[in-house]
Amino acid sequence: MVDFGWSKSQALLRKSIQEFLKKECPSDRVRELAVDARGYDPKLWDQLAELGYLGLAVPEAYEGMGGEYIELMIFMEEAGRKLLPSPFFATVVLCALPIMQFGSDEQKQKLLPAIVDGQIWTLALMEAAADYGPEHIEMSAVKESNGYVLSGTKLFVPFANAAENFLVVARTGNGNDPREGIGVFIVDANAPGIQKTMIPTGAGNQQYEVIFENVQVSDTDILGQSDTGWEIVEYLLQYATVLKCAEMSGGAQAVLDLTSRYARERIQFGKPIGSLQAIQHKLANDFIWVEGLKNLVYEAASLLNIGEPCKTLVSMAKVKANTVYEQMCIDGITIHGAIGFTEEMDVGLYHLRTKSMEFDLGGSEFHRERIVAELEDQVPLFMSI
Amino acid sequence: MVDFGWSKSQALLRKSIQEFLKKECPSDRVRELAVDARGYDPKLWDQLAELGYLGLAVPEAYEGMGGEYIELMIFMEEAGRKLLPSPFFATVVLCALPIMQFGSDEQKQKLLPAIVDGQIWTLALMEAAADYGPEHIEMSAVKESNGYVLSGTKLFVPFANAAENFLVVARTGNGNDPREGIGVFIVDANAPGIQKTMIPTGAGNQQYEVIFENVQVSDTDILGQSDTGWEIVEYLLQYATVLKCAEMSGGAQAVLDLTSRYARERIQFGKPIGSLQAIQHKLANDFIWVEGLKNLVYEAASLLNIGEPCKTLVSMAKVKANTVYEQMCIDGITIHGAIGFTEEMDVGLYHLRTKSMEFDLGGSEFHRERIVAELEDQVPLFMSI
Amino acid sequence: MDFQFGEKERKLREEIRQFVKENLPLDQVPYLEEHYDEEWAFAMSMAKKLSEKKWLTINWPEEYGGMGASDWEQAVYLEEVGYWGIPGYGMGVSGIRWVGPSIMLYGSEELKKKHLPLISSGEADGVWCTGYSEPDAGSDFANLSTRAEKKGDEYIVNGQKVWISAAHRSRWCWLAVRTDPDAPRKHDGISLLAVDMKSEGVTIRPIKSFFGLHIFNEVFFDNVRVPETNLVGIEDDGWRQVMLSLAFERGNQALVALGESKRLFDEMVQYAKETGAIKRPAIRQKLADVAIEIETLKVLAYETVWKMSKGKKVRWEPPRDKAFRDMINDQLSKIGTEIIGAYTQVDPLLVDSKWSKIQGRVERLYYRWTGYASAGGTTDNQRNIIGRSALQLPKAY
Amino acid sequence: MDFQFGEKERKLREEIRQFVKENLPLDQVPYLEEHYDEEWAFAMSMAKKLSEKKWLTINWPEEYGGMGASDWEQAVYLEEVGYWGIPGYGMGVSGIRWVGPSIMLYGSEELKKKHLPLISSGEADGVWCTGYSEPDAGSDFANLSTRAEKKGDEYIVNGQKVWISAAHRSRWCWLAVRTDPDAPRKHDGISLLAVDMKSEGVTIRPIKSFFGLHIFNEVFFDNVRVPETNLVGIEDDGWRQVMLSLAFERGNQALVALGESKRLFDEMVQYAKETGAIKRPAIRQKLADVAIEIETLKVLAYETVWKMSKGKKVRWEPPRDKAFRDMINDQLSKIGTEIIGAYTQVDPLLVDSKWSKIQGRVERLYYRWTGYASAGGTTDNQRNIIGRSALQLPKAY
Repeated sequence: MVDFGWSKSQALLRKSIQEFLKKECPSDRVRELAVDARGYDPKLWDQLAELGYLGLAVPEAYEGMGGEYIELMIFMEEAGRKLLPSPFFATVVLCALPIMQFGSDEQKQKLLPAIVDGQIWTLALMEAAADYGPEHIEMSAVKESNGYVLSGTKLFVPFANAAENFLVVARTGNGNDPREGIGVFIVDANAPGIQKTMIPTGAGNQQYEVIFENVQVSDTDILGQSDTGWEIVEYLLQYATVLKCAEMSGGAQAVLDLTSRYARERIQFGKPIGSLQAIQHKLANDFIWVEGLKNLVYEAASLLNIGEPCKTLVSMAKVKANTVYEQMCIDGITIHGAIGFTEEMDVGLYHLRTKSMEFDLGGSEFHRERIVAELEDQVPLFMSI
Repeated sequence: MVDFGWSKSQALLRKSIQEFLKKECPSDRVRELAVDARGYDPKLWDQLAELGYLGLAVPEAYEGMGGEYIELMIFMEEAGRKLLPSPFFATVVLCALPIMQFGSDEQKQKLLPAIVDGQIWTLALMEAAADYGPEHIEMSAVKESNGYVLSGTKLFVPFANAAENFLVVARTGNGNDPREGIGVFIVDANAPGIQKTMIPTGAGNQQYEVIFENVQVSDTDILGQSDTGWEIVEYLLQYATVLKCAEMSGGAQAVLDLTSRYARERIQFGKPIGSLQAIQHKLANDFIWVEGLKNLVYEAASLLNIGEPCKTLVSMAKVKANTVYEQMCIDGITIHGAIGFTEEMDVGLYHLRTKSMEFDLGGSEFHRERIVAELEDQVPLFMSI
Repeated sequence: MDFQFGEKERKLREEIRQFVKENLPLDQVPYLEEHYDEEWAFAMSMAKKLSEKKWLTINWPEEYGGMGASDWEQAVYLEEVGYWGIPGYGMGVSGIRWVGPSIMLYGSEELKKKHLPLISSGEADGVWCTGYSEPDAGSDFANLSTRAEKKGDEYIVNGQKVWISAAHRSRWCWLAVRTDPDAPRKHDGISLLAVDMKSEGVTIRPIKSFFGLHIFNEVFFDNVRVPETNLVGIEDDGWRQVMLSLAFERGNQALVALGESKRLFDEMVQYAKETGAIKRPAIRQKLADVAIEIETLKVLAYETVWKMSKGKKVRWEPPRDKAFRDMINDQLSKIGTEIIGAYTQVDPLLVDSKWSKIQGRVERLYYRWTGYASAGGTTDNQRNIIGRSALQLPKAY
Repeated sequence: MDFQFGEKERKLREEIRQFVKENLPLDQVPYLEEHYDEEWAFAMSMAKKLSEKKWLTINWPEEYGGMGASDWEQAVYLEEVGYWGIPGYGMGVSGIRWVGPSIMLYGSEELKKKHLPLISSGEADGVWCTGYSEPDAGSDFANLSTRAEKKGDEYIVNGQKVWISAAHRSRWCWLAVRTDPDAPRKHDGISLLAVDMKSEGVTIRPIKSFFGLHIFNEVFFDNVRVPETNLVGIEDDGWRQVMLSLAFERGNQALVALGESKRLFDEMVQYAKETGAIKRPAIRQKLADVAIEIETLKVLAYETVWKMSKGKKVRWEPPRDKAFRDMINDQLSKIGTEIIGAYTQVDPLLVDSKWSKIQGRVERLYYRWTGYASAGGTTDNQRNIIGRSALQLPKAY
């Protein structure tokens, strides 16, 4: 039955995460870590491992907590609310999830416990086109006797410097369909031929260019089949995307909260600025949009959680997240007035981070196109009964 | 030198038109004519002829006033303000202007004085696709010994029932370029084989379907060349479009005026509703947009007036007119509240007429495409000095 | 968190679709505005059929002719009603939605016995309209001045009401009157009467919309005699009673709109596919945006239903859903006009003109939504409520 | 009605373009924010060159180092400045735009002789900042409390100013102070001082933007001694004088923005052509919309210039143009981020990173415009002014 409520254990989990982040990740910590060379706090990372959050959705067989996907969503929503700077998404979402889904039993045995224990991973997917269509995977993986040789350049690889291992998406062959002939490789981040350069970003969120020059990978370090790797990317474009949406939804909620608070407290000409209709109605619209986003993400996460296919819904959630989070931040800054422009207010911290998330796992145009393609394929309900 | 002012004679002309329409075309007259079988007032039409408005821009050699194009714009702006229901646009803009531009001296001698005198004309251009690309002209004009035989169906032909003559755009041949092989024919509205059916519209603004079945036209009744008629359409897509924009701009100004007045006068909870920021700011935005539209139309009209090419600017003005007039009406209705929904208020009269004008001479999508096509062709200024 | 319907609701949905298949022309969207007399007649014939299924008053207790449906069953029913455009489901709206429930709550036994069966069985005599608004009492409802004077065992009613939808279709009027003009506060001294619209002295004047649609009316009461037994609830306690009745109006109204939006969207997409418009750059991405907004309306409306089903108090949720619907209507109708282009100008009241695309539904929504938006409390009012109750902002002016 | 420039203006435009070709790298958009010291140094070197052309203070009378240009010549100059991004044209903005003209209007001969040449010749000592805002005196400027006490032939200044742009680049501050704290109305008792920023007791604290940009500053005055000869105009008459000075700020400011918007738009289109993005459905039609808005800004800004050139009073025109610019900046920067996509996240303060597209201009505008919008009076304030002066609506809250 449709149910917007949380189970007791889910509510408890959310509360623990909130309390942990409130203590360990105040906004000044976010500011510090944005200019930190590592970009995350190893102590906090260790705590995340100790508290079991890194293994939240990893089966107990691999030393995880055996939780559900939706619990990861709760974590990401709270992480987004506090802008947690950490390789959590790169490691747990972009790498552990696909390993759980597509890895051989051997791979899972070997890799997952290390992740649960705190090993950092990341995904090298995007290339110069900075887009998510399979036609943009140009990095080559050439078959040799004992494995593959990878060559090419990946962009916007998060936390590449901290990662011990990469998942690398590369082209093993050219079919008629660009989705064919793609493999996902497990690569030691310190293998010879790998060169990492930090891309300086506004958010200071550890994005890298990673150049692969004849990097050797053994046959056993392929996730899934050497030519069906696109299904792993497609899996990420749904399961990871919704978690990114949760992160964005949490952020949007936080900006709405802090801006509403400011509108209640800031007095101008003798009364709170929130009593001005221009401001109150802007916030009311923001509220409607944020509520919509939040519930859309819950719907998508809840369906993915039970393995119900919902590709279109995921794309809807991402477009919504992209649009709402951005507008919420712009309205937030505007409502704060001049002070909102300064580094002293938290609203700018969020504003500076939306764009990275917007284009991560597909911008609005990309996802709208997926939605319309689906509409084109469907017979409408009124013609089908 | 750039000058936003009007000459004395222009200002006088505007004043005369305003006074005439204020007296002869109050909003109740507009309501009556919307359900009138003819859709216009023959007496008022005669007055327009007598006062010389029909020949405003027709050279004196053809019994016109010898005025400039920009004076026609002033007329259309005022007509739009009062929603003047009449075949003025169909006759003077869609037919007389191209006859003046492309007609042979003989044709001009024969046709223009009649128009100045009150003969009604209209243009049969659009077909089932209801779009303005040359590829949508499918009506055939087959060459025979003494002339052409026209067959096909035209849609949304304004005042077809009242018109004594049509300009008909038809295909005389098929080239590689759809703009080739198009002719514009002068056709007696009562010629055998012509069948007119009124398309009932919300605005009651006399739109017709006109079916041509083997209609004979003589060789002398071609405007311009038999295969270069598209240049006449292209001429209309600029010169007629800007006059349509002026009509829309006048309408938008009128709705802004009457809505602002309502917001000043309507008291709720003890004060004028215009003191609510939600309403005042909506009106302020509308004001900005209407001011922008107005001046954009002036710019385009002023350049066309001196024969300066400005295709892109014309398209800009039309998109702006489409967008602003619609939004102004929707905001106008919303600000009026429930009463704005009724037939008693004038705002609905305007709202009901925007859509016809929006798609007349090209919708926003069509004109945006023309703008971008131009951008694609241009070398940007910063690369060209 | 669960977004799957239960077995019961799924079965009900199937049943309704079966009913639609058997009773409605599938190739045509019935015209829910009921502007023409034939449409009203057809709607009333459908109301009878819905009544036979116990769906007409689906959430009423069985003893009053309902099926005692849960909030979720009612939600499913209303969503399907909107999607398939089942005429007659509303029967003038007032009777089913708040008059019946209000009479159950505070009406006399006599009123219950008389009116509830008339409504739930889809009778013409069960059609009600509601007389709240007056020329000087719009948003400021307590300002009403229509007077009811007690004379013997009757009330003598004099005054004028406005914006009354379906008055010309109704047998009864749910009328707010001033019974005590000397009450110290204007919220006091108001009462509710059930007024027979066939009474002498009742005059109805249609208020036509700017595109000719007849929904609203003015109603004049000139010495109309109303038996005292037609007083609903307690004399002079009308303000509180009306507030209670308004609560019945709130929760589920987004569901019909959701169904309607979905249907129109589906029709638009189908039309765009058939005409190739779906490939047009200006159309394509905007269609995706509307699809997203409709899905968003769904989760918002469902959340509201869920809260009500759990007995939670809803305050800003219905205004939120209402404001969002207004925004969707704006967006949906605008993109619709872009898709059908010049055909938008065809008379929006025509259903079967050969030039009407998608049965004229796009134009109708386009011209209609602003008026409907105002009628249900302006979008700005919704934002004021949200600002105050959801965001704890001070009252805004 | 005429939209063609005269010969004089056309020639000036050509001359400026020639100047640009000779003095600026054409393949790079100079960085007008002057965040880095080298940028400031380059800007000051350009200011010298502009001064040689008499363009720096183009509208000043020739006796004060200007060329006595007409409103239209100035408009052409500023539009070109914006398009080509000519650094140094502003020299901290205050001096050229209102300090100089204000000193001409009500400054002493001594002040005129000393300061006007410094400004018009592009000297480092001609760089000014303006101290109006205080923590409790933002929109409500008359609330200011920075105190200047007359002691002998000096004023002793104590207090704090905020949102002072270019304070860290300026030799002089155009400072509004309270000279009479006992004045009955808070608008009275305000004066204007020219304060040497090198004075003892002046402390500057940068206010960094959330993305690290340093434009604004707080400035603290701790017993700063200012010679009485540095009083500008009449003591206690500062409110009226400031209002007069603000008028200098109003008219032409849209022109630079117009040029900047055009340039960024041209760059975006060129990038979209080179990358093929211009063929993308989501981009294509939106680019047309921005082109339209920029053309609209042009006609609005020109209309304002025309009115000023005719000596007409402008009231709602500058707020109209300002509000419209804010809307364009929103739209232009958003479509820009869609075009450059994931590259938007590159540090907006970088100009020559290999990952910065269009020299980072899109990101910079995207993050910058909201702050700039607030600094010049919020967009909402502009709407209030328009509502009252153009639409005669009552004061809104």
